[in-house]
Amino acid sequence: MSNKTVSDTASSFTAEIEGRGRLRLADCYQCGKCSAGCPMVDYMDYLPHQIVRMCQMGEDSLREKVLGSRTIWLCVSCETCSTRCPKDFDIAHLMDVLREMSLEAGLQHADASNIIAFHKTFKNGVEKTGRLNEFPLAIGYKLRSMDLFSDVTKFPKMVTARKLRFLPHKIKGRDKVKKIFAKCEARIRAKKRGKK
Amino acid sequence: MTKLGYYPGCSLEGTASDYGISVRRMARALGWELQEIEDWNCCGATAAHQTNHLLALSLPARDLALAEEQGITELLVPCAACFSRLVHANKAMQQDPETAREINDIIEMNYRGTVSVLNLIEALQKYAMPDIAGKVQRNLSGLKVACYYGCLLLRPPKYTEFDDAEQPSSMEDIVRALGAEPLDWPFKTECCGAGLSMSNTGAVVDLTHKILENARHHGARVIAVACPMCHSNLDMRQLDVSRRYGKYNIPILFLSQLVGLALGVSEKELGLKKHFVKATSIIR
Amino acid sequence: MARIGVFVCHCGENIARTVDCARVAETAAKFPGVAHAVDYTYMCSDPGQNLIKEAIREKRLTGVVVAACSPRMHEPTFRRAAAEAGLNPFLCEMANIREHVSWVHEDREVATAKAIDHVRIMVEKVRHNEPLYPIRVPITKKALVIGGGIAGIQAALDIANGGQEVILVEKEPSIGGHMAQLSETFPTLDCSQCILTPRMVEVASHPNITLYTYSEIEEVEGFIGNFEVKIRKKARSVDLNKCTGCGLCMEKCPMKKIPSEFECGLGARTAIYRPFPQAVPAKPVIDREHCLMFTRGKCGTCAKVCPTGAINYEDQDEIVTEKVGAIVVATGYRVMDADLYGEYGYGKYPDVITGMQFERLLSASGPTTGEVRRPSDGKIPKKVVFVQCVGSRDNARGVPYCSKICCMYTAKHAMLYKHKVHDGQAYVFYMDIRAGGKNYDEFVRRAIEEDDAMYYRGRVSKIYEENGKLIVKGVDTLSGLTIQVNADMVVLATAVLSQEDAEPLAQKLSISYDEYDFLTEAHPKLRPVETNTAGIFLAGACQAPKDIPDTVAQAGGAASKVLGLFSSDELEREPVIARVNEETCVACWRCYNACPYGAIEKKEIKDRQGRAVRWVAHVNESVCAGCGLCNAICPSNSVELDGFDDEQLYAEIGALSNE
Amino acid sequence: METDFEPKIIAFVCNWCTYAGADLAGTSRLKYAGNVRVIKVPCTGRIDFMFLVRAFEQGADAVLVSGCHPGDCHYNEGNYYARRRWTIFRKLLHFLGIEEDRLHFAWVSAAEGQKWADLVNEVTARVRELGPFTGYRQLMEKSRLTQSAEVQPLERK
Ligand SMILES: Cc1cc2nc3c(=O)[nH]c(=O)nc-3n(C[C@H](O)[C@H](O)[C@H](O)COP(=O)(O)OP(=O)(O)OC[C@H]3O[C@@H](n4cnc5c(N)ncnc54)[C@H](O)[C@@H]3O)c2cc1C
Ligand SMILES: Cc1cc2nc3c(=O)[nH]c(=O)nc-3n(C[C@H](O)[C@H](O)[C@H](O)COP(=O)(O)OP(=O)(O)OC[C@H]3O[C@@H](n4cnc5c(N)ncnc54)[C@H](O)[C@@H]3O)c2cc1C
Ligand code: SF4
Ligand code: SF4
Ligand code: SF4
Ligand code: SF4
Ligand code: SF4
Ligand code: SF4
Ligand code: SF4
Ligand code: SF4
Repeated sequence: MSNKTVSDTASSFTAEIEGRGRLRLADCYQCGKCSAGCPMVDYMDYLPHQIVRMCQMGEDSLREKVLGSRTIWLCVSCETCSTRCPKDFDIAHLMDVLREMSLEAGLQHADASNIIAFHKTFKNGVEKTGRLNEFPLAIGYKLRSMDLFSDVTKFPKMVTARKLRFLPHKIKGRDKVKKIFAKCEARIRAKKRGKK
Repeated sequence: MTKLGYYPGCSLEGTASDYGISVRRMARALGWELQEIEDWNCCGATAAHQTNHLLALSLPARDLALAEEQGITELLVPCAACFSRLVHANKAMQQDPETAREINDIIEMNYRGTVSVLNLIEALQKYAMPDIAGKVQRNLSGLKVACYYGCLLLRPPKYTEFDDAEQPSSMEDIVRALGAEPLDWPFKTECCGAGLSMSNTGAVVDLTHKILENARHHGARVIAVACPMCHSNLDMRQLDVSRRYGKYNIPILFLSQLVGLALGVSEKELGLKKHFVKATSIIR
Repeated sequence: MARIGVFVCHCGENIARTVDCARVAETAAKFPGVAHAVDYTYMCSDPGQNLIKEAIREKRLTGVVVAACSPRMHEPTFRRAAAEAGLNPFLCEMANIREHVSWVHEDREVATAKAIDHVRIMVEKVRHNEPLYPIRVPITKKALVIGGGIAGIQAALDIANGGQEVILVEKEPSIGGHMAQLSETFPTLDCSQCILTPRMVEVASHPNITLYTYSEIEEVEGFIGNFEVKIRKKARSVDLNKCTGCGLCMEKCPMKKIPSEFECGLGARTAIYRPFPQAVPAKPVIDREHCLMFTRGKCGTCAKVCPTGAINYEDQDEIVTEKVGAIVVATGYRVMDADLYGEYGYGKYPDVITGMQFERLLSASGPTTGEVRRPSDGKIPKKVVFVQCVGSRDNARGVPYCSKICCMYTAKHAMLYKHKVHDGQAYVFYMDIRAGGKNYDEFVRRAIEEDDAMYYRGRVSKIYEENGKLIVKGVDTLSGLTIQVNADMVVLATAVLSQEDAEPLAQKLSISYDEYDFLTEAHPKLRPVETNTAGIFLAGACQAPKDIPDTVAQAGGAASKVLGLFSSDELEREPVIARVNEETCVACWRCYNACPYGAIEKKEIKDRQGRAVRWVAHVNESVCAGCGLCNAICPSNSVELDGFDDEQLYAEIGALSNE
Repeated sequence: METDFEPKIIAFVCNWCTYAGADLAGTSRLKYAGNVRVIKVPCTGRIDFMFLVRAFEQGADAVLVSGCHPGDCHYNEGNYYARRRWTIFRKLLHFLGIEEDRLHFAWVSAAEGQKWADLVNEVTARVRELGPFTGYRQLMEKSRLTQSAEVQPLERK
C-alpha cells in the first residue's frame, strides 16, 4: 500500500458519502475520541478517525482504501463513538454508509466475507418468512462461509434446550415484507445511479 | 392493571426463548397484561442496519405501524437490539417528516408516530418501581450482581433517551429493590461485540473475556443482562473464553429472570435450565 | 418661505474638470426655495467660508447647501461657519459632488447631471430641516466597578489613582477572584498571591475606593454620566466596624466540616469563616445555610467568644443607593462542572480532579501545603494524566469555543508537577496547542523538552479505576496508536464558562451578551472595552475567556475610558435622536422591543387629577443613538428621527422626479 | 433592448459603511456608471417600505439598498432588522407588480470601494436589460381609474 496520495479535490467520493448518509464530513476535527473508545480498534486496519479523515480528503485513490478496509466490517455498530464524539458526528452511521457502498462497489475486504455471508443469510431468511429463525441462519451461514466447524459443539445443547426451532415461522404479511425488501433495494440502486 | 404492547422479536422466539418465557412469566407475576403485536416481522437487527439503511428503517416501521393500528401506545421491547432498531425508526420518523413520508411509502402504511417504545428496564422503572420491593418473596440478600447494559440500550442517547449513557444506574436500582447487591464496576457499558458473534468469533471472545474478567474482579456472583445478544455472548461464549483464558463460571441471568426469582417464580418456569453456564444454583 | 443658499465648489480642478460647476449653480438657482447660488474655486478656504457667512447675513438665508466634497471631509467646517454667521448649524448640509461624482465619472454631461441631482436632493432636505441643538448631559464623577477579581481590582486602582472616586462591589466575602486561588502563574511562574495580595490591600486602604464586599447589584437606572445604582449588602452577621479579625470565632465554631469553596472542596471550613487567610477584608462572615444558630436555633459560640461583640445574628440585608457616572463590569468567569462527562468519572473517582483543584494542590497555602498528593489516599502520584479541552470545543455536550487558557495552564501544571515530583511522569492529551502570546510557546516547549511532559495528540475516551489505578484510554492520532495510561491521578482542563448570573446582570445593565452569556464588546477590534451602552465598560473574563495579562490590559483600558469620560464636566452629543408623538402612539411597543439601545421607555400619561390614562413610548435622549429603527417600524408613524424624519426623506426622494 | 436608455437608480445607503465605501471609490478614482443617485440614511434599519414605493413612483427604474455587513452594523443590530424586513419588502414589491430585479440589496463596507463600483455597474447593466420601469405607474393609473382617491400615490411635496 502506498503512503502517498495525490491531491485531487475534484472527487465525488466525499459528496457521495455525504449525500447518502446526510452527514457533513467536515464536522469531524480529528480528535480521535472515537478511536480511543472503539472496542474493535485492536482488530482494525485503520482507526475509525482515520477512516473519517480519508473520507474527508475524498481523493479517488482513497475510495478503494476506505471501501476495501477491514475496519468498516469489524465495526459492530456499538455507537460508542457517536455517543462520545464532541462534534456530534455520527461515525457509526458513516460506517453503515461505507459498508453499503463497499458492497455495491464489490470492494469488500476478503476478511469481511464471513460477516457479509452472515448478513446475507440473515436478510434472506427475513425476506422469505418475515421473521428470523436462527437455525436456518446458522446452517445457511455455515454453508456460505464454509466455516463448518466452529460452534458446531453448541448445537446439541441448543437443540435440547429447545433454543433452536427447525421449521421457520412464517408470518401472514410475508409478501408485504418481501415487497419492502424489493423496494428498499431498488431505491438504493436508483440512488447509486443518480450519483453517477 | 398495567397493559403494554409487546414486541418479542425473533431471538425471544428462538435462541433466547428463555428470555421470552421469563418476560412473560415476570409480567404475569407483576400483573401486567402484554398485548403482542399481531403478525409482527423481524426488525432487521444489525444485518439490515449495516447494509441497507432504508431497509433498516422500513422493517421496524412496519411493526410500529401495526402496533399503532392495533391500538398500542406503549410498546415493550425486551430485546436490546430490537429496541435499538425500533427507537431509531421511531425517532427518525417522528422527527423528520420527509423520512416519515419515504418510509410510509415503502411500507405502504401510514404510521403517525404515536407509539412509544420501552425497553425492559424502563418498563420496570415505570410500572414496577418502587413497590416491587414489597412483592419480593425470595431472599436475594448478599447476591452480588453485576448489571451489564452493553451498548444498544443506551446508545446513542439522543435516540434511546434512557438513563445516563456513561454511568447508568437504573438496573442497579431495580436489583437493589429486589434485595440483591448491585456492584459498581466500570465495564457495564463496554461493548461485547455481539453483532459479530457468529462471524468473527476471535475478536468477540477477547471482548467477552474482558467483560467477564472485570465483573469477576469486582466480585460478581452473577451478571444481569437485558439483551439476548449480550446473554448468548456472555453465556455461550463463556466456554470459549474459558478454553482460551482459563475457567470462568459466572451465571448470566436475564433481568426478567432475576425479577421473577425474587417474586418467587420457579427456576424452571423462568427458563433458567436452558443456560450453558449453570444458573440454577444461585439461590439457596 | 425658505431662502436657501447653494455654494458649488470647484475644488481647484478636482470637481471642475468633470462637472460644469457654473451650470450647476445656474440650475440650482431655479430650484424652489433657493434664493442664492454661486460657484467658487475653494469653498473650504477662508475666502470661501467668508462667502458663505456673508451670504447668510446679507441674503438672510434660512439654509445652506455646499456642493463639494464628502460631508465626512468638511461638514464640520461648513457647519461651524454657518453657526458663526448666526445660522443653526444643522440647517447646513453638503451635496457630495466630488467623491460621489467628479472623481468617479468621466463624461462631463453625466457628471453634471448627477451633480445637479445631488444638489437638488440636498436642497429639498434643507427645505425640510429644523434647527437642532446639541444635547448636553452633566457627568457624575464617580465610577462603579462590579466584581473584585484581578480585573476589577486593577480597574478600580487605575481609576482611583487617576484621582476619581470608585465604588467596588464584590459578591463574595472577599475580593481576589480566581487569581487568589492560583498557585504560580504562566508564563513567568510567579506566585499568584504574592503579586495579588498587595493590590488587594491597596484597594482596601485607598482613600478614593469604597469597598462593598458580600454585596450585589440590585438595580441600575439612568444613563451615561448619570447612573443610579441600588446595591444589596447581604447580611454578613459580623459587624465590620467592630470586628478586628482576631479569628477566635472561627477557631471555636463547631461546624468544621463544610467543604471550602475556595479549596474547591479539597479542604474544609467553619460556618463562620474567611474564604482564605489573606482575604480582604480579613474579617469573617457567617454562612447561614450551615450555621447552627440559623439551622437549629442554638449554638451562639461565636458571639460568646468574640471579644468585641461583633457578631450580630439579627443582621439584615441592606440596600444602599449610589450615583455614578460610569460602570466597569468585571464579573469574571466560572469553571465548567466536569460531572457532565460520565466517561471521565469525575465525582466518582476522587483522584480525577479539575485544573482548579490541581492549582490548590500546588499552592503553598493549599490543603496539602503545596505537596502534590492524591485526594483519595494522600499518596504522591507518580503518573499524572492531564486531559485538555474537557467541555471546550465540544458541540455535543460542552461549548464550541476554545477556553484559551487551558493549554497554557496545563503546560504549567505538567511543569510544576515535575518540579515537585522529580520521578513523576506527566502525560498530556491535547487536540491543538494554543500558545499564542509573548513567551507562551517557548513555555509549552519547555514543559516538553526540559520537564519531560509526554504530549499525545488526541482525546481521551474513557477513564475507569482498576486496582487503585486510573485507566486512561486515549489515542495519539499522529502515530495512529491507541494509548492506555495506568495513572495515579487525572487532571481535567475544564471549560471556562460565563458566570451563572451574567444574563440577569446584563439585563439590569442593558448591555448585550452572546449566546454563551459572555458580555459583548461594542466592536471586537476597535472598541474592545466598551459595551454598546454608553458609559458601561468591560474588563476581564466576563467578556471572554482570558488569562491574567489580557485581563489586566483590558482593565487598564476600561479605566482609561472612564478617566477620559470624567475629564470633562458635561457630555455633548449630536442631536440626531428619535422623538415620539405622544398623541398618536398606540403603545404597541414595537419600538420598545426593537431599539438596540434600550432607549425607548414606557411612559404613563396622567390626567390632571394625576390618574394614569394610558401608556406611550418615550425616547431617552441620552441613550438614543439615532439609528432610526423605531422610526421605520412604528405602525402609527409616531416616531420621527430628528435630522432624518419621514418628511425629509420623502422630500429627498421627491427631488428626483422627472420634471 | 433600447440602447440609449439610461436607467435612473436610487440608492439608499447607510452613513457608516456604504456611504464611506462610495467615498473610498471616489478617493481611489474608480470609474463607474453615472446612473445612481445617493440618499443617505443613518442605518438601513431606518428604511421604510414606503420609501421604495415612493422612489419607483418618482420614476426610478431600480432601487439599490446597501449598508454594513451583518455583524458590523454601527448600531449593532440595526441591519439585522433591516435584513429581516428585506424579504418582506421583496414580496410586497412583487405583489405590486414590480420585478424583483428592480430592487437590489447589498453589503458594502467602508473599505469596499471597488465593491461599490462593481455593484453600481452590475445593477445598471441589469436594469438596462430590463428596460425602463413603467409597471408601477400603469398599476397606479389603473387603480386611479377604478378606485377612490385613497389608493393614489402619496401626495407630492
Ligand atoms: C486552573 C486555572 C489556572 C489558571 N492559571 C493561570 C495562570 O497561570 N496565568 C494566567 O495568566 N491566568 C491563569 N488563569 C486565568 C485567570 O484565572 C483569569 O485570567 C483571571 O482570574 C480573570 O480575572 P477576572 O477578574 O476577570 O475574573 P475572576 O477572577 O473570576 O473575578 C471575578 C470576580 O467578580 C466577582 N463577581 C462575579 N459576579 C459578580 C456579581 N454579579 N456582582 C459582584 N461581584 C461579582 C467574583 O466573585 C470574582 O471575585 C487560570 C485559570 C484557571 C481556571
Ligand atoms: C498578513 C497579516 C494579516 C493580518 N490580519 C489581521 C486580521 O485579520 N485581524 C487582526 O486583528 N490583525 C491582523 N493582523 C495584525 C495587525 O496587522 C496588527 O495587529 C496591527 O497592525 C498592529 O498595530 P500597531 O499599531 O501596533 O503596529 P503597526 O501597524 O506596525 O504600526 C506601527 C506604526 O509605527 C510607525 N513607526 C515605527 N517605528 C517608528 C518610529 N521609530 N518613529 C515613528 N513611527 C514609527 C510605523 O511606520 C507604523 O505606521 C495581520 C498582520 C499580518 C502581517
Ligand atoms: S470523535 Fe468525532 S470529531 Fe473526534 S475524530 Fe472521531 S468522528 Fe472526528
Ligand atoms: S460503532 Fe463501530 S467504530 Fe464506533 S465504536 Fe463501535 S465498533 Fe467502533
Ligand atoms: S470644500 Fe471640499 S471640494 Fe471644496 S475645495 Fe475644500 S476639499 Fe475641495
Ligand atoms: S471573634 Fe469577633 S473580632 Fe474576632 S474575628 Fe470573629 S467576629 Fe471578628
Ligand atoms: S453560631 Fe454558627 S457560626 Fe457561630 S460558632 Fe455556632 S455554628 Fe459557628
Ligand atoms: S486553550 Fe487549549 S485546552 Fe483550552 S480549550 Fe483551547 S485548545 Fe483546548
Ligand atoms: S433611533 Fe434607534 S437608538 Fe434611538 S430610540 Fe430609535 S431605535 Fe432606539
Ligand atoms: S412603535 Fe409607535 S405606536 Fe408603537 S409604541 Fe412605539 S411609538 Fe408607540
